[in-house]
Formats: sequence, C-alpha cells, structure tokens
Amino acid sequence: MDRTTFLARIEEYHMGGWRLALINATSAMSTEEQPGGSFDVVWAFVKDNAFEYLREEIVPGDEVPSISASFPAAFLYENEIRELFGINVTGLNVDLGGQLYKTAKKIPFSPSAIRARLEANAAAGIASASPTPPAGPHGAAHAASSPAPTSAPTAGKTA
Amino acid sequence: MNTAIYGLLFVVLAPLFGGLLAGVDRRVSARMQSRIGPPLLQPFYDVGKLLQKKTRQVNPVAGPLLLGHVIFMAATGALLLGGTDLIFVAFVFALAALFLVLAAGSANSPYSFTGAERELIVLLASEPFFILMMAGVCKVSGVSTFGDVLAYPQWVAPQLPGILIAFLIVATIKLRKSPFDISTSHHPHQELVSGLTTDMSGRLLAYVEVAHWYESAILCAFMVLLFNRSWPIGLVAFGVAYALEVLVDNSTSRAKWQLVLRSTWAATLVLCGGNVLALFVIGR
Amino acid sequence: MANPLTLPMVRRSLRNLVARPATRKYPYEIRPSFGGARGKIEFDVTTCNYCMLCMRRCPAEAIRVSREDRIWSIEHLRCIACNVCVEVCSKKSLSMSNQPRKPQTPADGVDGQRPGHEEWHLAAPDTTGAPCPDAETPAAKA
Amino acid sequence: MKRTVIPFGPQHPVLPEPIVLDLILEDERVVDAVPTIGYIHRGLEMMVERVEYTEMGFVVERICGICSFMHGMGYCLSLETIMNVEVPDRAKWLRLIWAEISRIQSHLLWLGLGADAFGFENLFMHCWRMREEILDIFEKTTGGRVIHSVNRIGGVKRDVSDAELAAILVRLEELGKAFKKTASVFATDPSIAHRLVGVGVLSPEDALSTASVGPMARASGLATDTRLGGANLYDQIDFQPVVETAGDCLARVAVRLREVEQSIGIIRQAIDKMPKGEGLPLENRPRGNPAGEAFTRLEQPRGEVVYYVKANGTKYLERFRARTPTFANIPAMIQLVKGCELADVPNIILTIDPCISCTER
Repeated sequence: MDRTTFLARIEEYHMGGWRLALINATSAMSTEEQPGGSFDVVWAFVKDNAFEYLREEIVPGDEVPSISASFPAAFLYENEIRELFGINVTGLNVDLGGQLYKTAKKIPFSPSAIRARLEANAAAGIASASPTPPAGPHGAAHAASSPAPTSAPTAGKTA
Repeated sequence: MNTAIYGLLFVVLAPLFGGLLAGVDRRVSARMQSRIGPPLLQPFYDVGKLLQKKTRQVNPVAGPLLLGHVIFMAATGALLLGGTDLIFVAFVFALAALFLVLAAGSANSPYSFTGAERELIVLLASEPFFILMMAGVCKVSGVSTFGDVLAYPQWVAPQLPGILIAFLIVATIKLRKSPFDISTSHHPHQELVSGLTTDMSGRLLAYVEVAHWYESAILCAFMVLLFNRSWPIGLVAFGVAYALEVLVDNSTSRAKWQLVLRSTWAATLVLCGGNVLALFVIGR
Repeated sequence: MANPLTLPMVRRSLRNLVARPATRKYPYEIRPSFGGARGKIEFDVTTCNYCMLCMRRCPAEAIRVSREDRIWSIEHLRCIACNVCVEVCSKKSLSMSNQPRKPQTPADGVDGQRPGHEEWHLAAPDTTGAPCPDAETPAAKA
Repeated sequence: MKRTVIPFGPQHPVLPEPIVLDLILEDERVVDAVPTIGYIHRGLEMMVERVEYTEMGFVVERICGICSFMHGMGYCLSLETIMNVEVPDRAKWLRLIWAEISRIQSHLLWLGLGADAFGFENLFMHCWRMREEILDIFEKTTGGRVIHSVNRIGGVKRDVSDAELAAILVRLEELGKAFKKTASVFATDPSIAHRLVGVGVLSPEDALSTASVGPMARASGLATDTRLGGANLYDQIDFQPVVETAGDCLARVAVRLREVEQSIGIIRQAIDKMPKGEGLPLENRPRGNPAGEAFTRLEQPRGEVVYYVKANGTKYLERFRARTPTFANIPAMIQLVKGCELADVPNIILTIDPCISCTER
C-alpha cells in the first residue's frame, strides 16, 4: 500500500469532520498470486448520513500505518485487527500489547488459522464452510475488485 | 446492683430488638419500592446462615478485631444502662466503631481499605455529635448517668431542640442509610462493592451484622435518654425517627463523602454547638 | 433546576406503602404463559421419519439424530427455542409448547441422564415408537 | 502522594459484565485508567464458518440480550441487501415497531441501572417494573421476552393483529404517563443532581474525536442519529433527534428519558401508517446462496451499530462483523474516567450504557 497517499486521504476525512465508524479486516484464502492469503481492510467514516470507506489489500507482513494521529479512537480497532488478524499496525497511540482480547488461540483469523480450522472440521466430518470457496466475482479473488488506494473512496452508502 | 441487671438485660435483649427492627425495615423498604419483601425474621435467618458458612479470613487479625467490635458495642449499651458516666459511654461507642475500621483496614483489598477510610471519615463526622449530645444532656439535667437522667423530674428534650434535629442527621450515618451510607451499603450496587465489609465472610459478617443490631439498640437508648421522663415516648420517638430514615433512604441517592462530612459537621456545629452554647448562656 | 428541599421520591414511596405490591409470590403464584410464547420443544416419536433436517438446521447444535441407531435426542440446555426445527419439520413431529421447562438440578437427572437431556429410541423397526423406558422422557417424568 | 490501584472489574456489581479498568487513585481521585477487555470474547464472528447463513441470524441475536431484536434485524437487512430481497411492507413496519419497543426497553433497563449506580434503589425498582410490561409485550407478540427470533431473511416470522397493535399502543401510552412521573424524579431530585451534574463532561469536539455514537454523542450536542438517514421506513416518520448540550452525566440521562417518549410517538405514527389487514405477506424468502458484501447501519438504543457481511456464494458467509455501539464508546469512557473521583466512576461508566457482551462478540 502507498503509505503517504493513504495517510493523506485519512487526513482529508479528519479535516472534513468525519467520524471514524469502523475499521474492519477480512481474511482471504491463499490464491496463486498470494500463497499466504491476504487481508481486505476497510476504514469506514460517517458524516451526517453519508458513509464512505477506504479499502486496501494487505499482504501478511505488510506494515499498516496507524491512523490514530488523525482519529484517536482508532486504537481499539487497530489493536483488534492486530490481535485477531495478525496485521502489522505500527505507530498506535495506545498499544494494548495483545491484551485487548484474551482469546484462547492467538491470531484466530489469520488466513492460515482459518484454513486449519476448516480442514479440521472437514476431517472430523462436521459440516462447515469449505476451505476453498468457489472463485467467482465475490469469491476469494477480491484483490482485483478492491479499488486502488489513490482512487476516490468507494461510493458512500447509507444503511 | 439494680443497674447492673439492666446492663445484662441489654446484652441479651438488644440483638433481638435490633434484628426485629432490621426485619421491619426490610419489609417497609420493600413496600416503599412496591415489593412484598422478605419475612419479618429474615435478618435472623441470614445471620444463622452466615454462622453456618465457612469463614475465609484475609488477615487473621480481622476475627479478633470484629469480635472486639461486637463486644465493645454490647459493652457500650451495657455501660450506658449499667450507670456509667455518659461521656465515657460516648467514647466507648467510638472505640467500638474503630474496631470495625481496623478490621476492614487489615484486609489487604482496595475496596475494603477505601471503605475503611470512608468509615473513618463518617466516624469523624458523627463522633463530635455524640459527645456534644451527652454534654447537653448532662448540662440540662445536672446528672451524668442514664438512670439519673431518667429519674430527673423534668423533660430534657425541650431544651435540646438542635440536638434532636442533628440526631436525625447523624442517625442516618449510624444506621447506614442513604444518602450517607458511603462506607458500606445495604444495597450492593455501589462503587466500593460492599465497602468495608467486602472481605468479610461467614462468621465475621455475622459479627458485623449483630454489632449493627446492638448499634440500633444503643441509638434507641439514646433517644430514650433524650425523652427521659417516659421510656414509651422515647421508643415512639425512635420509631418515628427510624421511619423517617427509611423514607429518606428510599427517596435519595447516595451522597459523596465531601457532602457527608460537610453537612454533618455543619449540623453538629450549628445545631448542637449552638444548642449547648445557648444552654450555658441562657442557663445561668 | 433541582431544589435542594424537594425530594420528589418521598411522595412515591409513601404512596407505594399503601398500594398493592407489584411482585408476585413466585413459585407459589405462577403467571400463565402467553399464547404465543416459545417455551420448550415437544417431540412426537411416532411420526418422525429421521430425515435429520432438524439436526442440520439447529443453530445451537442441540438436536442429535441418528438414523442407524434410531435415536432422536435434544439437549434442552443448549436449545435456544428459535423454532427453526419446528418450521422445517416436514412430518410435524416437532412442536413448540408455550410452557417453559421446569427448573432442574443435577439431582433431577434420571438413570445417569444429564438434566435437560431427552432421548427417544425406536427399539425395533416394528414397534410404533414407545419412548425408551430408560430415557428421561416427559412421560417418565409425569 | 500515595497511589492506590483499584481493579474495577472484571467482576464488579455496578457492571455485571467483565471489563477491567485498573483505576490508579490518588486519595479518591482517579489519575489514570487502564482498560483490559476480552474476558468473555466469544468468537461469535467465527461461527460463520460452521453455521449456515440462514441460521446465523439466531447467533447474531445473541450478541446482546438488550439489543437482540436490532441485532437480528441488522443481520437480516445485510443479507437482504446482498440477495436483493424486497421485504413486504407490513414486515418492515413491524420491524420498526419492535425496534422502537426495544429502545424503550433498553432505556428503561439502563435508567434503572443508572439509578442503582448512584445508590437510588427505589428508582431502580420503578424503572425495572415498567420494563417488565415491555417484556410482556415482547413475549405476547414475538414469543420471547429477551431473544425474540422473529426476524428471518426476507421478512418477519410472526404477524401482530391490528387489534393487538392498538392494545399495545394503549398500554404504551399509559406507560408513557407513568414514565413522565419517573422522568421528573430524575430531572428534579437534588440528590441525583448532586451525583450527576457536571460529572464526566464530554465536549462536542471530544465526542467527535473519540468517535462516540448514540445518546453519548447526542448528550454532547452532536445531532447524530442513524435513523435520520431515512432507511427502514424512518423517512416516513416525523421525528427530531434528541440532543442535549451539557455533555455531563445528567445530559446523558436526559437524552434517554426523552427518547423513551420519542419512541412511543414513533410507534404511534407507525401503527397509524402501516398497511392494515389480516394475512398480508410477511416474508419474501430468498432462493440460493448470497454473494457479495454489505455494510448496514442501524440506530440501536446505545447508538450506531455497523454490520459488515461478506458472502461468497456458498451456504457459509466469509465474514460477519458487528461493530457495536459500546465498542465505539469505549475511548470516550476511558477519557472521561481519567481525572474524576472514585465515587463518580460508576456513573460515568454507566452513562455510556456499556454492554460488554456487545463489545466482545
């Protein structure tokens, strides 16, 4: 990801008086281009009734800058994606040091952890999501559908 | 000789009186909250249950200290009815309360410790009142023991109006009623969990409960002291005061300690101090 | 603004003192259930064809069906009374009673069964489905 | 000065849910608060791997017992967006009515807890007694007191007859009258003012920078209310967001007090406007499996909730995420606790209406 443009866009939201609504990560299973899987991370903002978000594809090990300089409340979400997904967020204003959630398994939502669970379920004969979801427009290949960080944020949605 | 029997009777009968009063209190409070409430004898069942439970002591000192708390509470009443000097009784009363503070402070827990600190504050807030009250009673009657005051042919209360009003305020602390129940709480949701009783369990908590029954009985005896010519009138006055306490308890939230200290000291200083001062000025 | 001399709750407290209390003397006095309340799953073993749909759709994994052993069982302590099994049952073997389960303690488990666990067996293919005598069934409890 | 560390939680009677705030005290003043959450992280979001999307709604409902209806509704709305399902009109109106009843229920529960936190047991009993009547309405209409399970993807499972709705409205309006008296106690009692006025003041700027939502933000003068977006038929309802400007604990109480009355008004309008009659369609059941993603925002009693659902064309969702209002309000809570007195901590924590089970899906 392009760190400078990303932080500039975040700062635009900050100056525009937007409120941080959500930082969400989704793990994607491994593909041919990304054998270690990838993360689809969304930074969502709300102003009045407009809802907009920035989207980035993160590869495990990528460094993701914290946005807590612009949005101090981001620390909870950033600690969360660090603990649950293993995304390497740097420069947090409040670093809870892995103490936010006391999960039994460390990093339960990393692509490899999800795959291991699904395969264990399949081996035990428990019905569950298949470890290899069908590729399709909304399948594992969302890398292609994510807009580039420099593009305008994906159109706002009101729910 | 005769008075010693009264003292002994107090030790035996006061818990019955205090426990029953607590039972009535719980019924009436429940009705004010439009609940039915527990059986009348529930406080006795509770203490019985506590005595059967396994006691966990955080600090072995707590047990003897709480036993001291009960014994000195009983002793306060016994000394009062047994004919000891009234000022001395007020000091023993404070000493009894101090045992509770020490027991709570001995447990190495922040809630208990902060509760003990707060109990010390309310003790500071309430003790000057009792001393001034005794001084006022002695001044009016010219005698200094419970029996002598009761035998005094004139009413004491009419000359102590300020002390009567202040009694209501200080009794709120001693009966641990909202808004002044900052150090413990009869209602469990509060910032200090259960304040100074947080780390007491089983037998120890039973001691605290029984000591509180003695405390209620002592306050009742103080009221009788003020209405010296007829003890039934004293009892009725105490009943009215207690009913008022229950009503206020159910109609206010808990105050912060600064307000407790300020309002009790103001009441003690203005009402009691003024009252006693007036006695000296107008008296002779 | 708050006047320090008014305590608005005093009047309410006094009025409550003479009014009827709002509490009910449970368990001596039990309010009847509302008609549509979801209380407890009832199972009729005589019509079940062991299609296992209820087990597959149960979000709480409370129902276990074994076609080979002819066992249908439910863990009431897991059941969330969402009504999905009743909705999907093609044979109408399942129904939702508006009476909630009675409270149970571990001592209430019968013959080594866990409390809240109910199991029905079809002993032999030709029997028409009497509940297993060992199992803790509603019939056995009654 | 001697410092005491008070571990506020994980088990604390003011907050019967496990969150830890290590309060660092100088005498009775809090100088720092260090949060640890995660004692009961349940991994409900992970359950999408094992629970089919059709049943996941029941899991989502269990994120929280108080907002259970709105959680189920938000989940179904997300799936309806992904699967392009048009929900029948009457079902939409019923959802709106149940959602507003949930709001009344939640606020009554919270007002009771708030009263309990500042040591007003009698007021607590009054609030909770009123809440029982709301729970009765829920049990009659949905079958469940707390977990309702009436939402299905594409509509709702149960109808409420027009006569029943009219009866509910009458009951709510009676309740509203009784509630006015209780509300006036909160507003006029001096001992309550002693505990709440000027305590835990959150400025509008701080409310924005800590990303507060719901009554927390509205008590600080921000008119944020997701319902204003007009989705879920709120465009057909005439209402104004309840805004207070003081930003202290009493303002947060006042917002909720006024919102109870507002919700009764919204229910009245909804019952007036909804299509009447027996046997109207309630459910458009979708076919096939969902594919796509959706963000759904709803105004829960505690504030804005955001759901993110990603589906990949199988029976199992790829990702489900609920960003609950308490999660969003935690930064503000931590900021407010610093510098207050120990006796104020319960009030400050409670006035954000914390739901730790929401936070730890």
